[in-house]
Amino acid sequence: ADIDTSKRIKVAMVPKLVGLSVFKANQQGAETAAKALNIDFLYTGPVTASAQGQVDVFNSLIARRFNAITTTSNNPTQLAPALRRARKQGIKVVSYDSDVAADARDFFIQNTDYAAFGKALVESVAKYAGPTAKVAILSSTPDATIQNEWINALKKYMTATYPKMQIVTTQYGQSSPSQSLTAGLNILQANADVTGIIAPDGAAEVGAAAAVEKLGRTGKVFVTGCSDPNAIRQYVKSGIIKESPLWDEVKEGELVMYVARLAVNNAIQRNGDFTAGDLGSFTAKDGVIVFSEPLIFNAANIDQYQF
Amino acid sequence: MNAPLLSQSVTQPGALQGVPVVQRSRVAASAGRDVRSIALAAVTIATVLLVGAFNHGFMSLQNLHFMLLNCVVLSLLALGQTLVIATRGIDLSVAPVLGLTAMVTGLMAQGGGLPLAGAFGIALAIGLVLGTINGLLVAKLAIPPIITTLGTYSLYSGLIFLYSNGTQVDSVPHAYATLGNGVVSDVLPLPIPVLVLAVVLLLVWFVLGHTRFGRAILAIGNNQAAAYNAGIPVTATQVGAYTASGVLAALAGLMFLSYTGSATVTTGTGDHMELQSIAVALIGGTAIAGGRGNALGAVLGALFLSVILTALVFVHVPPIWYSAGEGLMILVAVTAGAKRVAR
Amino acid sequence: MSRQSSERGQAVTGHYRASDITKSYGSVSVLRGISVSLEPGRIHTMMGENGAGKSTLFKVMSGIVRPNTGRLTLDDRSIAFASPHEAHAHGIYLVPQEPALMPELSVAETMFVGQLPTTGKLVRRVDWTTMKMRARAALDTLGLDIAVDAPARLLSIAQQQQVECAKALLRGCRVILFDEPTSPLTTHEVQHLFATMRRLRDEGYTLAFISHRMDEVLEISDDISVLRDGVLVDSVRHEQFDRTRLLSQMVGREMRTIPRRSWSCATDQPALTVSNLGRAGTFSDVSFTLHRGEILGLAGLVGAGRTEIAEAIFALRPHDSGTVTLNGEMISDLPTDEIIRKGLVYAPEDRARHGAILQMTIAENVTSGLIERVRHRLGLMDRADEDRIGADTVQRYRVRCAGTDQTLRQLSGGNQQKVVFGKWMGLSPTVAILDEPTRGVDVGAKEEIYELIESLAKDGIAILVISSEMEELVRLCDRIVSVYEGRIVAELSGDAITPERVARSYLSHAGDVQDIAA
Amino acid sequence: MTGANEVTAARGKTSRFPLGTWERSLLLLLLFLTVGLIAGVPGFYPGFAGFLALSENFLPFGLVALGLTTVILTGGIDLSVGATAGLSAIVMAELWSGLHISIWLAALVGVIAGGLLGLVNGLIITRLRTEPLIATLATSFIYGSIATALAGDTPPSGFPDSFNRLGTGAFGDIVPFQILLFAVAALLFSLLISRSIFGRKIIMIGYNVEAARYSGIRVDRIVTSAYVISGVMAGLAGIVLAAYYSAVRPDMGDLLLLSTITIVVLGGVSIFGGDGTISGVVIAVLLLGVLRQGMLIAGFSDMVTTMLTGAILLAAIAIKNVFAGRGGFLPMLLARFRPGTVSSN
Ligand SMILES: Nc1ncnc2c1ncn2[C@@H]1O[C@H](COP(=O)(O)OP(=O)(O)OP(=O)(O)O)[C@@H](O)[C@H]1O
Ligand SMILES: Nc1ncnc2c1ncn2[C@@H]1O[C@H](COP(=O)(O)OP(=O)(O)OP(=O)(O)O)[C@@H](O)[C@H]1O
Ligand SMILES: [Mg+2]
Ligand SMILES: [Mg+2]
Repeated sequence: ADIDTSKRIKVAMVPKLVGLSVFKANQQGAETAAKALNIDFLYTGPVTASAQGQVDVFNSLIARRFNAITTTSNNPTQLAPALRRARKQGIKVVSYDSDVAADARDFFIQNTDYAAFGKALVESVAKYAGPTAKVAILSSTPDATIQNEWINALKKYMTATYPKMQIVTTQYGQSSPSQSLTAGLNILQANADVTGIIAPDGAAEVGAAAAVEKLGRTGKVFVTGCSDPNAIRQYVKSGIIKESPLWDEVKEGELVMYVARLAVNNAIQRNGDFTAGDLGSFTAKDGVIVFSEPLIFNAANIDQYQF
Repeated sequence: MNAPLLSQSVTQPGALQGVPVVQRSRVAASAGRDVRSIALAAVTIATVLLVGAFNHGFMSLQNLHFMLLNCVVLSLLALGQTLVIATRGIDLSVAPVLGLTAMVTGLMAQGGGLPLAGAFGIALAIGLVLGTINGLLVAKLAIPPIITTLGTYSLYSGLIFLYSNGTQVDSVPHAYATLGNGVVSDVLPLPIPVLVLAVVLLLVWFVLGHTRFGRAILAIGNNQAAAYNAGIPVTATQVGAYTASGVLAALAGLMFLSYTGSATVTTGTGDHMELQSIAVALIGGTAIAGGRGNALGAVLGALFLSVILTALVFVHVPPIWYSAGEGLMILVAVTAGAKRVAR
Repeated sequence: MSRQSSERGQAVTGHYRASDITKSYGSVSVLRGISVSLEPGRIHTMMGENGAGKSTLFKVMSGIVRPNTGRLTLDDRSIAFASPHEAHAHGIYLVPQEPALMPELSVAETMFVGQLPTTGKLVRRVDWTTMKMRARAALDTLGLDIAVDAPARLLSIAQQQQVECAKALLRGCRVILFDEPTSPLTTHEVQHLFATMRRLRDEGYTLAFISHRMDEVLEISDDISVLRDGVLVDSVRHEQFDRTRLLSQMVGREMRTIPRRSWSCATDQPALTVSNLGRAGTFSDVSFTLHRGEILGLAGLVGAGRTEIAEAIFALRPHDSGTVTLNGEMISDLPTDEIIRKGLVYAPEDRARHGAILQMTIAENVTSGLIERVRHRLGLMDRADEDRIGADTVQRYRVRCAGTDQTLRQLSGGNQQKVVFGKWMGLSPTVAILDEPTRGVDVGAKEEIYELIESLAKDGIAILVISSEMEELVRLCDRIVSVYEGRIVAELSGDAITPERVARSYLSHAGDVQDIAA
Repeated sequence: MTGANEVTAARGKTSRFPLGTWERSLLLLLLFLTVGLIAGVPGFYPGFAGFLALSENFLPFGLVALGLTTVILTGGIDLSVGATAGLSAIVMAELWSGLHISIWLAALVGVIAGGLLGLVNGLIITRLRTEPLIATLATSFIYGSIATALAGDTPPSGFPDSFNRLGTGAFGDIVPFQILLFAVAALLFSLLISRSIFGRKIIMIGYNVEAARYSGIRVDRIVTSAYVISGVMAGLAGIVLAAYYSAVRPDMGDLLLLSTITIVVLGGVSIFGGDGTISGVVIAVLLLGVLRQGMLIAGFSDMVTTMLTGAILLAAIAIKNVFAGRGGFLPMLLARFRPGTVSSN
């Protein structure tokens, strides 16, 4: 690769909160890439999923003169002022996974295209529960940005492609394993006719799958959603989750570092193509870089992914 | 203790006429049965019947089963909380103790195949140590309980991070899953967690109601100075109460892990289980000012909340209002009781 | 009198001695080399002014407070203890003035707290049956008809003290110290307590006692010691009792005892009129009129409802029926602060709980009756004014203190009472209700308070005195109204006011007049 | 019993004199900490204005702490401050975005809403005789629900810059508006608690409710007002946070609760009521704020910082107990006894 790595730079990765596997997978990839790219890498974040915590971390990074901050946001708008301040001081801001306000970052690495992901979710239910399935949605919180994007996308796709499919209820698990499990149980008990659960959140998908297992509805209710393979492996194997779309989070983490490096080098345009080492080439459009097509986990391929 | 009483010859019964006294006949009226538990049970059953009448799924054996299962973890916490509150204390650190136990045992089970017995041992150790630290801070350094456990809340939460380094537990070995989800036997389809809870409840009920330790807890909650003057080992008893709370929280952590098969850094704290457990203990009839504790009430309180929260789903209340419903029920339950206790 | 008692097979006699006890708090010397000797089969009374150190001495002797120097010996064996419980183990028990029971526990359990009997081999569980039986037996022994199953919070103060006595017996204590047990009790209850004490004395127990009531002391004591400023000034045996001498020793100057006064400033202008005041289950149909310059007494047994009537007048408790008029104005629907502004004040009987804020300073307590009077502007206070008011009060009522910024906790009970009194009188009320105004106040200060009450009456202030001290009522009142079970049952005035007739006026309803004969 | 009676009106240092021992120790600690951080942590002092701007990150906690102090002084507690802050901010934002009313007017309504929520707390506590802990716990759930419902799936954001300056702007580009606001609030509270008649009543109630009632204080009214004040301050903090983020979220106040209780207690306010000063709380706000910002800039993680805060809280109160010469069992008796139960004789 022709990336200039002569000058050592400091790049921080700030997840929504430290301690969730999803973000650890990003970290794993980022660390690998950082080594190759001569980056002083720091993984740090708040203890709870709060914007205040993230802002505190950003402020400290600004004070410590980091060259680039990469982050997935708890809230697109709340983080903006702090990140704008960072940009004003010449710090490059790269968001990934969950975006911040467009003018508060230089680049956004979108996991997958929202429409494509919505489609993947609906298809993984339709294939097993049929085109007339009664579907429940189990999301994280009512105002979770990315979940809402996906839910909107899947609804649009559902109406267009499977008009007979029906969403009977939408519940929230607050990203908490226990609340998600309880919500999953309640969904199934209160709506006996549900045959598919779409749970586009890590804790929610696991909770929904566990609920199906506990109620002995394996084979009758199909769960899909969005979770890292480690968390859902057992349910994929037991057939509760037939397909679950995601993307390669490790590789995504690598890309984040590439973009950060290129941004600091001023070697990347807000519109245009660029190459990120082995990852191949990507296209930035108004600063948005779509990382990949959805990667569908199923019983056959899931063991290839360990994160 | 074998005090010689005055010789009976000087007895002059009935010398106190004219002075208002607590007559012996008042006993029946004042020796209050456990009104709170009866009321809670009644309201819970009424809710089940009412919602069940419109939605048969609600009264299905399976749903009842899960409403019961759902309250096991909270019940365990509330039982510990009951002991502490009865001393006129409070334990906010139950949530991180739960989380830490779930995390430590979960990671060890996941990685090294820690046998279940080992997990129990580790949980016990964590609960003992962390609970005792709370107790010592309260009893020896005289830091008010709410401040002590607020401080250790931060510290113990930090330990979860230090230990896990941010990873999470996604699955547990079969033995754990059985502990969390199995039934005692096919003949007796009693869920194992419910059995565990029943045993713990019986134990706490017995300790609080019928042992010197339990009575010492109540005596301290009633009047600490008088308890000290009467020779009750105040420090040891207080430490004991916090230790018990720690151990029960750790057990709750293990049950949580077994039931959900998962543990994250925010397990316990993320759901504000400390506040929930306090609410449940108070709903159960334990006095926040200490001196009165009700073990059965605590469990019934947790069951009541579990039933109410499930009922909200069945009657199609929008999810946004669940926590409002919970708040309202806490308010109603506690206030209804306060009225009864008030003079 | 069986002085020796060896029921435990030992030569326990219970001769309890304290020698050269000193105790100081910081620079304040409270006890300065006190030696007393308590003998078995005798009741030894400590007298002395407020703050003389009586309670502190008892606390030292019962393990609550550690002395700086000094020695305690029981039957010539040196003993020491670090806690009341260890004192109990040595057979020494202090019945505190305000007994510390466990409100939520049963009477029986509160008696056995710290030493519940247990049963069972494998698991030791509390033996409720034995506990109740023995509690019952102990209460029966003292002739107390108290339900052992009832929650302790239902007990009256008198009952609580008696339960404390029973606790001492249960713990096998031979030395029982009573710190001012009689001040919250009525004459009748005092007699009952004394009966218990005499009974214990005759059994050979060693008893010590504190009281400010001279008549009581002369009646019950076998020995009297007088403390002044932390020094034991005299110790006399029964044969040598001399009222005047005791008084002057206590006060350190000549004391005159004033008999019932002959004058009266009572007018016929009504100041406070209570008509048909009632509250279901507490009191009913209470009517009386209090005139300017009059001192009216409310007599009755504990629980008669006098305090409740007063609290209802002061809007601290609700009432169902009736009216209260203050200087021609209806006040029965006004809140307490309005009533205070209209010129009625109420000094409650329970000083520590209702009368004073122990953590606040003297000055702050004095102004707390109507903080608005130190308003400066914009709702802010004038602290200088507050200090001045505080200092005035300290001076006028001779509060023994180091400064107006001392917290009330640091004052002795009697001095606290003076502050509370000053708090209310500083508002220049037209009507004052004084509930047990001299409870826990020493003889010297008591006389001062009596004189003060009289001077208030001379100024035309109407005063309602609720008191359980017969002497006090007789000494002070122009007129006395007796209350029995929430109803007014008799009224006495002028020369008809004698202790016997006052007692008879309410006890005739209770049906045991003979008890008061002593 | 004479002799000591010649008392002058001059009083020594009273318990609520502006800076007691505890406050002075905290202040000293704050000074050392600040100097140490400036000297030892690069980036902590990026110039005077930048240094002052650090306070924007924690002063909203200070606003809440002032209100919470009032409640804790009465012997109560308000667990709903976080939810109240969130709901007030949402109310403001929804009025602004939904009804298009001026942001400042909306902010005013938001603060008033905070006061109303406090009023609800106060009424529940005084009328229903519910324990403050449980009452405000319950209302925090309820307020949280309402905030979530009002906010919908995309809470409003992007407030006018003039408004955002309340959170991030600075007077003369040097002194942040937040500092000015906090200073004014602190001064007012200081007067309120230590100099005003209302404050005196609060303290009387905190020490001994019964004695306060017997002194003619309308306890329920004063207690309710304390919760209203707490609600107003929480509401104000919510508005400032909204300006700071230029966005709102129903759960944006969640972090406030535990931190502010820590601040208030570290500031020397007794959790049992009565005891405490505003100056102590103000110093504690700065101390914990500076500590947190300093540690983060020094490269410690959020988690370590949080742990350290907990440890400092415990150590401080333990030291306080020991220094008060009341270590061991006695202090507990003193501290835990509500006034009436201490035998004074
Ligand atoms: N803990 C304390 N700290 C400081 N001074 C104290 C303390 N306890 C008692 N004192 C002081 O010691 C003196 C003696 O108090 P004590 O209670 O023994 O008096 P007393 O004789 O019982 O008076 P009273 O008749 O009013 O009850 C008083 O001046 C009191 O202020
Ligand atoms: N039947 C009863 N049994 C037990 N306690 C009672 C009973 N009646 C009243 N008491 C208690 O006795 C105490 C004194 O009652 P109250 O204040 O009505 O009487 P009082 O005439 O003012 O007595 P005091 O002489 O103490 O002023 C109160 O604490 C009350 O709760
Ligand atoms: Mg009375
Ligand atoms: Mg005394």
